[in-house]
Amino acid sequence: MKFSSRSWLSAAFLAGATLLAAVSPARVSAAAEDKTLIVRFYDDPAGFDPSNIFRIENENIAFNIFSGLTTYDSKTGQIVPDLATSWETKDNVTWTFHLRKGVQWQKGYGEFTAADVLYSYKRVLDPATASPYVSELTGIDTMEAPDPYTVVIKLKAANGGFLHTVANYHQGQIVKKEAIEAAGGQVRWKPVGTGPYYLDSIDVNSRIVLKRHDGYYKGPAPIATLDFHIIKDDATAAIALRNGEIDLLMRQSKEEQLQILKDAGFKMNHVDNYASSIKVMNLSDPILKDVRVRRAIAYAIDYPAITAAIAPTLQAPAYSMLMPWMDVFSKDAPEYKYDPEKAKKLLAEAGYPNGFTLKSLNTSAQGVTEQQQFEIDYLSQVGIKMELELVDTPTFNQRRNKGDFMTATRLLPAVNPDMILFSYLHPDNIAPKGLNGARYNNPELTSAIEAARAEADPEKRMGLYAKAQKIAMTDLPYIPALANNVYWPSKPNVTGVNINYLAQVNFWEVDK
Amino acid sequence: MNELRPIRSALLDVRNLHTHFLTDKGTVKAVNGVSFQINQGERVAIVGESGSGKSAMAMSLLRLLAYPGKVVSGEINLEGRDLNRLSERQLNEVRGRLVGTIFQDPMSSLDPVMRISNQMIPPIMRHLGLSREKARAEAISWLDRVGIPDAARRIESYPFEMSGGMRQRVMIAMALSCRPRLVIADEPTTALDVTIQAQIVELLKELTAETGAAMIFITHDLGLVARFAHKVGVMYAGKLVEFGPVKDIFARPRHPYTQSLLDTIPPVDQLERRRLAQIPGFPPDMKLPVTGCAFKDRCAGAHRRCFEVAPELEPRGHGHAAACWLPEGLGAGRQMERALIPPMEPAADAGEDRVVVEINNLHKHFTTRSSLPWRKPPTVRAVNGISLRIRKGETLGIVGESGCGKSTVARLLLGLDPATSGDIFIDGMAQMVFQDPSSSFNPKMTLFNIIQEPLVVTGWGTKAERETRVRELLGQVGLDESYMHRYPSQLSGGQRQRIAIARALALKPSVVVADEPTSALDVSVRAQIINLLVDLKQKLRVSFVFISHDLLTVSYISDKIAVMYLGEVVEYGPADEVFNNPAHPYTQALISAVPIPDPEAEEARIQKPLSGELPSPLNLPVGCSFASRCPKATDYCRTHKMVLKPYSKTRETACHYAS
Amino acid sequence: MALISIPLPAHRSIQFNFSSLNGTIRLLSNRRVQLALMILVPILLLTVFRPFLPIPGPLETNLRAMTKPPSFVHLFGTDRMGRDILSRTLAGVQISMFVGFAVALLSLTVGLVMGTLAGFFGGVIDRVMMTITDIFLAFPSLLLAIGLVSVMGTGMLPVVLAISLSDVPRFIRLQRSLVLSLRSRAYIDAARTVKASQMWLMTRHIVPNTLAPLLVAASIAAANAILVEAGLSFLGLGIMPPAPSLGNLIRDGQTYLEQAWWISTLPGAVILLIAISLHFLSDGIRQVLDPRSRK
Amino acid sequence: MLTYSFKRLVQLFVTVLGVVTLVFFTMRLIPGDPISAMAGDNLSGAALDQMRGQMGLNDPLPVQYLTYLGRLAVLDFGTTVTTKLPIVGLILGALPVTVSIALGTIFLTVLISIPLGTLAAYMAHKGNRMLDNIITGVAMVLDLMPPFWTSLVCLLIFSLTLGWFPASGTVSLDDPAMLLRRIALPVLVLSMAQIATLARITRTSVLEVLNEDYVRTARSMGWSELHVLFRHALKNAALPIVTVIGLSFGNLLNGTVIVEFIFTLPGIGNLLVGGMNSRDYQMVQTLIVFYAMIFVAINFTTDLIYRVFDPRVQF
Repeated sequence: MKFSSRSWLSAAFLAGATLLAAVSPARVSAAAEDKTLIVRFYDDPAGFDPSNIFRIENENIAFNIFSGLTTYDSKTGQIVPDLATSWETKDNVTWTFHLRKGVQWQKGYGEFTAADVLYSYKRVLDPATASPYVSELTGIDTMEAPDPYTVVIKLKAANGGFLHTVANYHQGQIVKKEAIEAAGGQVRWKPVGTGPYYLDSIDVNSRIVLKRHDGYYKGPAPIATLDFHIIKDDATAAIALRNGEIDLLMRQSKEEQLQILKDAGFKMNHVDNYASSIKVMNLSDPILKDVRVRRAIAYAIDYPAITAAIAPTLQAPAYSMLMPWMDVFSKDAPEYKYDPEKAKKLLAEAGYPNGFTLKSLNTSAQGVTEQQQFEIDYLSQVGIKMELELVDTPTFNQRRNKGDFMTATRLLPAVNPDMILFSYLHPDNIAPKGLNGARYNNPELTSAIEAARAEADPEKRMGLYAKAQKIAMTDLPYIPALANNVYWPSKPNVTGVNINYLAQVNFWEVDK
Repeated sequence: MNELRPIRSALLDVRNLHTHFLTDKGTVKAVNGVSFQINQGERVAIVGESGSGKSAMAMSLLRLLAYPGKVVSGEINLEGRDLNRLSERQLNEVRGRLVGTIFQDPMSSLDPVMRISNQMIPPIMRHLGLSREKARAEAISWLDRVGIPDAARRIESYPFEMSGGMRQRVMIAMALSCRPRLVIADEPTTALDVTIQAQIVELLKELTAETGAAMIFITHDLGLVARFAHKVGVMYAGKLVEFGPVKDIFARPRHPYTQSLLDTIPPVDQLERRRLAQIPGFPPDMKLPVTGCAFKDRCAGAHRRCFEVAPELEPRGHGHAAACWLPEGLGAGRQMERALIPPMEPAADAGEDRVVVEINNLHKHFTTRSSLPWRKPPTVRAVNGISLRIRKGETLGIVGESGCGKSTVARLLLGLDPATSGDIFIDGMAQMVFQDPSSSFNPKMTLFNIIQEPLVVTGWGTKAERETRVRELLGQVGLDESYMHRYPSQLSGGQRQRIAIARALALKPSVVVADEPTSALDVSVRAQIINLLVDLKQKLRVSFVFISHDLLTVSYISDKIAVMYLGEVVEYGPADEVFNNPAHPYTQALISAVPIPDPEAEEARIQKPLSGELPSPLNLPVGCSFASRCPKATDYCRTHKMVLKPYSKTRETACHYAS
Repeated sequence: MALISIPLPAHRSIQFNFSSLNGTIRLLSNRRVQLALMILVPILLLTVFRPFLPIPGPLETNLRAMTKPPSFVHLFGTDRMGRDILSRTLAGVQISMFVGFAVALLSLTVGLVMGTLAGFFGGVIDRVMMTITDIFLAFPSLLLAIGLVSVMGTGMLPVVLAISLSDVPRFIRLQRSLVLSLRSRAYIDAARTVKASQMWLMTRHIVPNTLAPLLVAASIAAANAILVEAGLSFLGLGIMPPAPSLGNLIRDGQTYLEQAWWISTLPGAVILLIAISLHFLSDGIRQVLDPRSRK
Repeated sequence: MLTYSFKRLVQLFVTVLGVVTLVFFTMRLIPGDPISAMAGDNLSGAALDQMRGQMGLNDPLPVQYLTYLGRLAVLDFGTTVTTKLPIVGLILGALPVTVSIALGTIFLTVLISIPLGTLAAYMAHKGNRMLDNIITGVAMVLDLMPPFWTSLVCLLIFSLTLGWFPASGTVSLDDPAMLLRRIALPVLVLSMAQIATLARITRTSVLEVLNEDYVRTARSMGWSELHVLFRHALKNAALPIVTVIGLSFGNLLNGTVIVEFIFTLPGIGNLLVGGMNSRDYQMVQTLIVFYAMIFVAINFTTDLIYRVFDPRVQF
């Protein structure tokens, strides 16, 4: 009796919504106004199926449609409960999650239960889904739901970072079986989640409209409609904001436009140090395999000066692969401050007193950036001739994934420090299979991170991570260059734009 | 008679007209003080060579000059109004209404993208104040009068749907449609075939007589003048040098230039061939100031006074005036220069008399490619069964209207196109001289390279030998060796044609094919080239195939003539006989259409221009191809094809009724 | 490029002797040519002698003089990295002019050879060649550019190739139509009556007479190439900085338009001057070549 | 006419086949494929390979080619690689934007440059080169400004300072007023680049016609210069003008990448760059087929228009 149960469910949903609305009078008045927030969206949307979503702007939409068992606090970046109200583990192997009750699916798909969690994870694991995030979940040994509000997951090996895996991000986002099946081949365009907003309509060329999910478990969001307008050019987007055509500018990445907007009195919502940008050193290269050469490069470039010169707002110097706000960040790792004399000395020791040619693989999407021009300039002062190989983005990605380069750049966008260390430093992930493009393999470090992952004691774990960071920064397979800041300028009346460390905004918090 | 006193009834009185072209390189004084009068209904011909300013003068009358031309001074009194003082708007009331104009090239003088009706009717409505319907009826009646068949329907045609002759008729209808008092015709028949030319001239004559319009007729063809004009003005270097009644001018020319011009024309009577008169030198550069008589450098009778003071147009009696210090011009002296051409010496031995070119049953069909595989492509039979023989040293003239296939024969003879069927035997090699001297040379080559090209290509001699040969050839065509390193653009038309001949002779060909070699040249230069060809023929015993529509020239230079019509030879025989006693009705019509530069003779001739035009070669008639235009044609002609048959001992003709 | 497309000029039969001194003098006495040279020659001289001018090198950064407006020290001002715009502009002229001329030369050469063959031999060769040009004309040039950059990386060569490839079909067509109009000229017939070889006809009679209009087209193509390179730079497909092509300079500067107008405007003005003078040059050549437009 | 249509059909077929083959193999020759295009900074090689196998990109090339041709023959253009949307739908969605811009640009260009060019020609014919030079010069300066630069300047002036036109907003045929306001600036920028070309061509061909004999004939019948200019000269000068208009219309329909990018217009050029950047083979190939058809269609239309202007043109 599917029909009747469905109508019953929607009746309950309506009742729940009315109840919630009654509880919070402020929200009622907000709802009555039916506010619309117009947000700049900076590229063509590519779909919102969690199993194969990619690119931050799409992920940000999905972040507001779906929920995970856990999520990230917008301000601190710490893991906080979402669909799971609490969890426990003793050994980082068996994890028990207690689910929130009464959570309603969007579009009348009923109440959220443990079965949805199991379905979602299995879907990612199913080879037919061909999810690129499958490796995130392959560590799961068994999953079961002893009751509709409990999920027990047993891992093959201890993983202290598992809460990141089940967060509201990629594979961690929970989907509804019925909705997936109803969408058929168009899952990416028909997302149904439990988040604060649902997808109302989409025109892939020009706009995405999200509407408030009135049955959201935390209560309806203040803004009724999120209208994302696609504006690709940063300068045009700034003009649109100054013209008052949009309320919120998702990501302004031109320093000079930020200056203009700041001077014009717009609100500069931002998150600092969201991710670090690193130079990947290919250790199979005959020159770069010498650690002295890598250190010389690190000493030769004055990144603080570069950031101060070209993008004091958008960039900051970075001294580690991990960001200072991460819980496992260690201050104990070596730092490489600008010292051209030391660089020259190291080069001479390594047998390159007259320098060498450093080929740097880069994407041509931005042309040659000012940063790269500065790098060339600095390196030339110690005798290193940096040559840029500029290729278009798909080619760049392909070559970078194959490890076909001498040096290349990468952004490390992840809130899970464990993930960063494993992906980039563990020998199992050496390119082309994984992200370890440096082909770095130091057993000492490998054992440190493996042990850290299994370690349940936070203090000991921290020690192991500190050790790993120290080794990594000593061996220097990746030279940290810059930390990136993300800016979402808005009109002054827009409040609650808290950009998390995944560069996403939880629109439930936003009002105007 | 007081000839030069303005007659009160003069329709047009032009006084001291000056027209300049202000170019970057200096002011060209194209018209340099011209005065004349035209009476009602009078036909005045203005003759002169290219550059004499005759067209600029005519265009100045209505201020139709294009930039940078400008009427600088003078009076143009039309019925008492000075056109030169009218504003552009006032002049627009005169243009078309009081003065109609007929231009030279009918192919380009009508708007190609506009129907005839749209070009003809609005001016009639405007100038005569008629309603559209009445104007239309008027236009149709004019088209009818100029001989456009089915005028009511044809008025909706586009110009490209008509032949050149038809377009010129339309032009005439347009010019006359608002009943102008004066018609200016600027070389109205130059671009047309001789038969059509005759028709048009007759038409103009009739219509102006009918409407009482006066006419200014610009031409370089003295024959036409004789046939057509009441009065003649001869222009040289921007001035009228002689003006007077046509008979008087032809009978007793007073100016040395007029006299020389008349002598350059091949004589009609072929009893004895004399060399043509030549006018040495070139006309003066109109940008430079001229002191004295402009003709002095080319005049055999020039004396000191001619170099100091320019003679003005002075009356010579009987309404005749000339601008020369000598009362009789060259006078009796002019006849003395012309030498008799000795008849060709008989061949020294039998071999010298052999046939060098033999053409047997030659066919050339052009098939337009159709891209629809299932559709049969149409075929044009450009040459349709021709047989000819040319002996060594003999000159064969081929005449016929454009489209008769004479140029195709030339190309086949030269091996430029393959024949569809039939044979061509050439003993030795054929070379060619082209029509248009301005486009027949590679502009990037020096004359030396142009002349030696055949030698280089065939690997003839060493470099030094080739140079010697080029010098020799230049000598043969009467050009200085210093020309060797110039470019074609630096030569005059006549000089270029000499180069073309030198080049053609380089490999000592047995036959030289000359396709209209003189038609682009001025009268005086034409005479030089004809004389040169005659000399070469005598000296080198080269055979020539001389292709032209100019019957006078052809009959003058040729030993034998072949008359072509629609790809066939209709008459073939010795030049004198064919010209003086044509057997085929087509030949007869052609010859009667040729204007003779003798007003007395012209008056005596009975004009019966050939009617109609050349039928399309796409669908040839079954019988005699000329039957559609032949005055003698019978039903038998229309159904039975006639082939070339002996007519007399020396001649062949293709007419059922020739004998 | 779809970005900027300047069709090649309609041509007429043009006769002109470049070989003769007379022709050169006529060309030099043309007012448009004079104007073009008055702009081009000083720019080129400055470019050539830039290393000897008392200005910083094009790549020299100066963090003490960032984003300075034009002044006596920096005539064109400085950019975000404190580099002297004048110096960069002059270096950019060098690169851009090279691109322009390389494109013109390449398109001209290929167009000349292919167009001559197609026009002269006609028949199957012609039809195949025309089909190929059709295909290339229907092929968006941007795609070509992206493809080439993907294969070869950014740099001078792919840029020149990408722009040339989209120009070549036009040149082939122009040359073909020129050859067709010459093929039936009397002097070709004259050479054929002495059985001159096809090679002789093409090299002696046809090609020399098509050079002039092709040169006109080439000078326009050169101007166009400089602009297209600028467009490609905008899309990240052009010459790579810090080597400053004029396109790069404009692109880099255009985002600072509100704060520092000089960064993009002044190099832009130089591009304009060069492109205009190239157009004047082509106009001048055309006027000298074509007596009809000389009135 | 039948012959002509047959020819054009053959041309269409050959061009499309050639272009499709060319683009098919070019796309696969250049490095990078849809999967690597999707990879950002956090997808590993193994994850990508799994997706690649799923999409059948590991089949031998000839097999892929024949499969593609087979689907093309039944007009199955497929879906995009990354977003799985029907490609025909995307193109049809982008087409109204592009067509509006192209039509607007052509309209504005014709409106400005034909009178301008005619005036310049008339002046030149009268020997007044001053005005001619000024007109030609100004048009040339407009023409030679890089569109990405003029676009931004236009935005700053007309959108930001004057507030006449919005810099963003949905473009749709359902809201014509908005559509007009949104395409106004792009049309202006694009027209700038076209005006000079068209004005020059107009000038040249009108000047040529003014020297023709039939213009003199018309004047000899008492028509004023203005009448001659518009009744005779323009119509006769139309052929080269129509050719240039046809060409630029074709180019505009092919999308104007930079302008679309800066003004955020979801047009055809946007699709091409997007398709290329995501190595969306199917999308790029389909667009190419579309381009080839536009190319042939424009040729065809130009010829038809020739016929209207010049009755001498026969098929």
